[in-house]
Amino acid sequence: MAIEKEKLIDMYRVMVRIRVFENRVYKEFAAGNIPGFVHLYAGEEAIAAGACANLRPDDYITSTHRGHGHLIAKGGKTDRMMAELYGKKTGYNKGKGGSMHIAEVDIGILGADAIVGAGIPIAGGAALSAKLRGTDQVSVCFLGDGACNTSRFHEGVNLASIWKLPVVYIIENNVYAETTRVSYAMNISKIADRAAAYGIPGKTVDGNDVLAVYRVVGEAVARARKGEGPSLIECITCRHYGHYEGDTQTYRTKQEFEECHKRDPIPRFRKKLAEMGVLPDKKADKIHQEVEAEINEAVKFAEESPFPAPEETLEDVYT
Amino acid sequence: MKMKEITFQKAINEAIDEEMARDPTIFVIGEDIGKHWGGSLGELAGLFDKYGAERVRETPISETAILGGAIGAAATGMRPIAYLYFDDFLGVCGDELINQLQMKYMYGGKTKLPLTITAYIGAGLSAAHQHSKCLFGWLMNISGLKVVAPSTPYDAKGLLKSAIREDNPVIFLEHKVLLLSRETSQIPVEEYTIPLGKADIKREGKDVTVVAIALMVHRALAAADKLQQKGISIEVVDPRSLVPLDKQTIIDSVKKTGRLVIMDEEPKTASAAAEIAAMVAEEAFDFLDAPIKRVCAPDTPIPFSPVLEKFWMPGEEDLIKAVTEIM
Amino acid sequence: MAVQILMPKLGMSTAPLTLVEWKAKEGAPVEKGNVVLVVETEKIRHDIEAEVSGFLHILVKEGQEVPIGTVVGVIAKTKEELAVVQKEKLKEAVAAKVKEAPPEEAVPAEAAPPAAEAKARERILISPVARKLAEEHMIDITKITGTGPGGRIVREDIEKAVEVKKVEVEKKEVAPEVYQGRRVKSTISLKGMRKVIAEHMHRSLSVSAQLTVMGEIDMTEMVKLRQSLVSQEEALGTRITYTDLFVFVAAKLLREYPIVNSSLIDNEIKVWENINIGVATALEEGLIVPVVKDADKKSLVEISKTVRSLVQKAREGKLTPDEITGGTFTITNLGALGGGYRFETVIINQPESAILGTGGITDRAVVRDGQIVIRPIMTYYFTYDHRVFTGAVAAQFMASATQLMENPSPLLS
Amino acid sequence: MLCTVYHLGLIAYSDAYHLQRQLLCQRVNNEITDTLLLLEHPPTITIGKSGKLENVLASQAQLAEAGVSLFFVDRGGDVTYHCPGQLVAYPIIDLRQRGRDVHQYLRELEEVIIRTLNDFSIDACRDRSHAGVWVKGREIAAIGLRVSKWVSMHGFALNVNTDLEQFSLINLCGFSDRKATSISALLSQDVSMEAVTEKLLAHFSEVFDLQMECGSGILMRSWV
Repeated sequence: MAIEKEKLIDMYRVMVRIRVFENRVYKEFAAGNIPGFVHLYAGEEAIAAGACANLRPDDYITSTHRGHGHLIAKGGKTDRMMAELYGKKTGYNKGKGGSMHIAEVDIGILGADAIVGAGIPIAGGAALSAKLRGTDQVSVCFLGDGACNTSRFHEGVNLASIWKLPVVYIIENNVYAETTRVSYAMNISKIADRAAAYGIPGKTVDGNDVLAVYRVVGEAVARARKGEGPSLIECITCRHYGHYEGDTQTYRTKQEFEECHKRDPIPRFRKKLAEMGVLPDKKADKIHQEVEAEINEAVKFAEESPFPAPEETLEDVYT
Repeated sequence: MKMKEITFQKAINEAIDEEMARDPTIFVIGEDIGKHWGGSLGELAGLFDKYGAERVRETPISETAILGGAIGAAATGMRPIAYLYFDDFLGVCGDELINQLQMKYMYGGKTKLPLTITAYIGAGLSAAHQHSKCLFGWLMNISGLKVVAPSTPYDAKGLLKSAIREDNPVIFLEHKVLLLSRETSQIPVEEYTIPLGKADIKREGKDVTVVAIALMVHRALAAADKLQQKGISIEVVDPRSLVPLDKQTIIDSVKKTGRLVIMDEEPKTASAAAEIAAMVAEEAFDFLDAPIKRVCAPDTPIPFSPVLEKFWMPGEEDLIKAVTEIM
Repeated sequence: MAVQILMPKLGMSTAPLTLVEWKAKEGAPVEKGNVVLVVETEKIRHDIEAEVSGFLHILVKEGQEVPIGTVVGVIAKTKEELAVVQKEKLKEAVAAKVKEAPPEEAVPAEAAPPAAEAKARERILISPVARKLAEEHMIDITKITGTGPGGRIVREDIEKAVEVKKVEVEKKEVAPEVYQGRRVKSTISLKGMRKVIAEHMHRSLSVSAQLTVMGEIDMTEMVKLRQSLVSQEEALGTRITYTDLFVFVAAKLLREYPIVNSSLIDNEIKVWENINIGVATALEEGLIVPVVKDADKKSLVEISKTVRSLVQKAREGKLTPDEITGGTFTITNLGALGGGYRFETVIINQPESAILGTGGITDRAVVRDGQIVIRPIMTYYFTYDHRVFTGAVAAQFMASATQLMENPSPLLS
Repeated sequence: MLCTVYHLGLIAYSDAYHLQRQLLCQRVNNEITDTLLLLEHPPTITIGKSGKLENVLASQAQLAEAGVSLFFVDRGGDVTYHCPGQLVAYPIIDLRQRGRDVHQYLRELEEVIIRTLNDFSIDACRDRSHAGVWVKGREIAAIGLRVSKWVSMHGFALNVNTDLEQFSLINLCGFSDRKATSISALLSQDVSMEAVTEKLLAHFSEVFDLQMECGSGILMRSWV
């Protein structure tokens, strides 16, 4: 089936926004303007963009410590995200959460999470809630290959499958859990094979091919909306940066980096769109300029926003 | 005695290295402890190359399996060091912590459990709520678990060696700020250990006893200098291990000063500070010359923004204020 | 074997007691007979002493209410034993049986009159350690301004007050220039031996019913006797003094009058088997009474030698406690101090029941067989405790003494 | 058996206390007979070991102003108020002679007071829950004792013609609802200390089976 033009361009724009945002965060963090630590999504944009293109604003996602991409794709505003990274009052979490905890429940973002795998049961819970409330909302759980080895994975996926909860598990397999290669951490070549153990569909796709992701996730989402239960989708990808900023990445070879960059989803998609005649270079460049401007604004907003007042530490503990 | 300079990070490294060389039943199990990082703050650097993958066992992200596995191995003749990363992650293996570690007691003393858990603690890096907690009070309340929280490289090495040799479960807490600090202390070149349950008087004084834990020891010492100028003499007691707690040293100090302030980097309610205050009120009431004060964090999760985090963490000024209130 | 410390039954009542205070810390050494524990019931505080010496192991904490008969602690004979008892799980077992002492028994606040409440708010602030000190030193805290936060009375305040008190006490001892209208030459503060004597004498008067019999003894024969004894000084190896002779005589008489050689203790008269005669000896700073033990079993010469060495030691201040205690009768020869013909009273050396004072020997005109003759006369004053024996006994005792000294020949037989 | 009585008149609490300590030691060593100190205290509040400062209702300033002393003491009981017009008795009694029964001793002291009051046709009684002597729910005599090596010190304070106003300074024995009374108040006429003392000595002698003998209070005072 054909995807309408606007959708394709939107997906492209989202990918670019993520990329520019992350590259900028990289700079600002290095410059010491962003405290704490950050985990960058650059290189994996196709997954967030492709997946979220299937979602409605009222659908849910749970994200990870590497969550900026998911948030932008689900509709997060880059200025308020950047402000949160800066620890400012205007940030999504009023400066209380930072990079690893950004959330905006109104647009279905149940939050990034710094505890690996924590989102698995939470996404299940959101799906259960939708089921109980009789809506057709879907809950998408982004998780990394590392999370697949935590105890929560088994408990969460199994429960969702026996209750046919409307969840889509999207495994972003970027080959490394921090420094640990997936090949060391598990004994199978395809994580999607684990779906069989729970009696749910499992597919492995090229996570750097946004259209492939869009299609596969689309099927899974449709299945979920129909009340046929969860699906497990493994997206093979790679990160341009280290586990977190400051990671020396001694565990990755130069060659790996080159291959990773060869598979960069953005130039790939741009080329494809040009071929399809959907997005001529001029238009594409314009998108890039617009996004650069947006992110500049976001940084400006973050820089100019005030820090929270110290006493605000005591607020929001209980409602 | 021949001495040498050493950082906190190196102290941890040397302690584990020396013990592993001494006792072949010791092995480390945890995430990212392999050759690349050697622990995410590098404190295990070189051990993988020296002892190999068999004894420095990298795991997937599986806290439950790490702690559970360590318990199984400890109960059956090995002496594992479970590298839990951030103590915030203890929640993931909460059952192992509160229900399984107590094996020795539950089995009527039939097993011993020579197991050391190491974990990072503490705020100060804007790591936000899921990577900044100390959990002292929470851990002290877990029966059957000894809790150690050193403040200097010297203490860290001596205590970690004792913890590893201990036949009971010990959790050894390393404050991130101290682990990343370049500050060094003098330690003997020869091997040494420090027994668990022995407090250390980091500074002698006569007016007020300040019991401070881990990073707070350094803030207390800094505050003590300032107070000295005001003519107030502070005695800084570092318990070093919270379980077992060296009550006598604390009580003796209170008998001398008549005043007690406890500085503890965690929410005040049911904290280590609360326990120490209660203990002194119970056992040395007649020697108190002023109410006991607790300088702790507010009862909130830990915020990310540096501004908020600074407000949340107990600081020199908070201590100085508390002390002057009771003088 | 370790000895248990039980919560005592303080008489008939079986009400539980409150364990108020351990006088020794866990593991500390305790002395037999010293107070180790203070308990309270109703409004009575009661001290419990250690039955044996050893090391204390505490089983029940202070402030708890404990049923009678509960083992609250253990005294281990040795450190090793201590280590053992400390290990014993006994602790928990007992602790479990003990319920926390009930909190405040006072009626709920709302029942209190509002006026009282209003006042109560300005309650006096004093720190625990300060309160303890104030009690130990009997400090009136209304006279103290608290220097702690919020005017709390703190340790330092009490310590200051204690200092002040000390000074005042010393001031009291050093009398002012003019004391109640009389000018003071010098003041001898009642310390050391003087204080002891003063208290001793005064106590003696206040606790016993003392009467004094006085009279004269014709010393003609005694003087002869002594002269002959002195002439034999070489042979005897000692110069016999009158004091020696009086001790010798008294020893003989006391065997005939056991009641005079007794003490009244706890409404019992203890009649002593030993006859230990104290010899009052004047010293620079006062008076001391070394004792000639078992004088009745000693020869005159032995007595003489003993007395001499005791007096010598007394002057050099070398008397051992043993040499000045255990007396059953006392002789004070004031004649030796140059006392002439005079009568005075002497005070019983407690807890004895009689003392014999002798004056100087002076030539006096006396009547013998209707003739006025000159004889060496000695006065005596015999003070006795009327609670122990009557004047009749006293009179008889002195009559015998007089008879024996007026013809002492049997003395030497 | 003999008991020496000393009439010390008005004497500061701390002086009387030190005197008791000395006498107690001497009694323990059998250097003296049983002893009874009869005296009055200047306005003084005493708080026993278990006593709570909350039961003193006046501020420190108010007390100082009123010239009331406040001592913490090593006897049982909570808070007690002393002042002239109150007959205070401190028996230094050797309980080794009396079956080592401190409860019995306490009851006998109460008996002495009750009989004394009866002589003034006042019907007084004990309170099971609370040592002391009571008349119609009001406390007329407070008791607080300490026993060391089986010899007693401290004792009781009987309100003869006490200024009862002053009792508002404290929660009597720690009770905010208990009131104090005195012989004079009950008979609504002044009764002299001497009269009460005389009766009291008689009953003391009778209840404890002691032959009372008068010692020199003056000399005794000179000790402190």
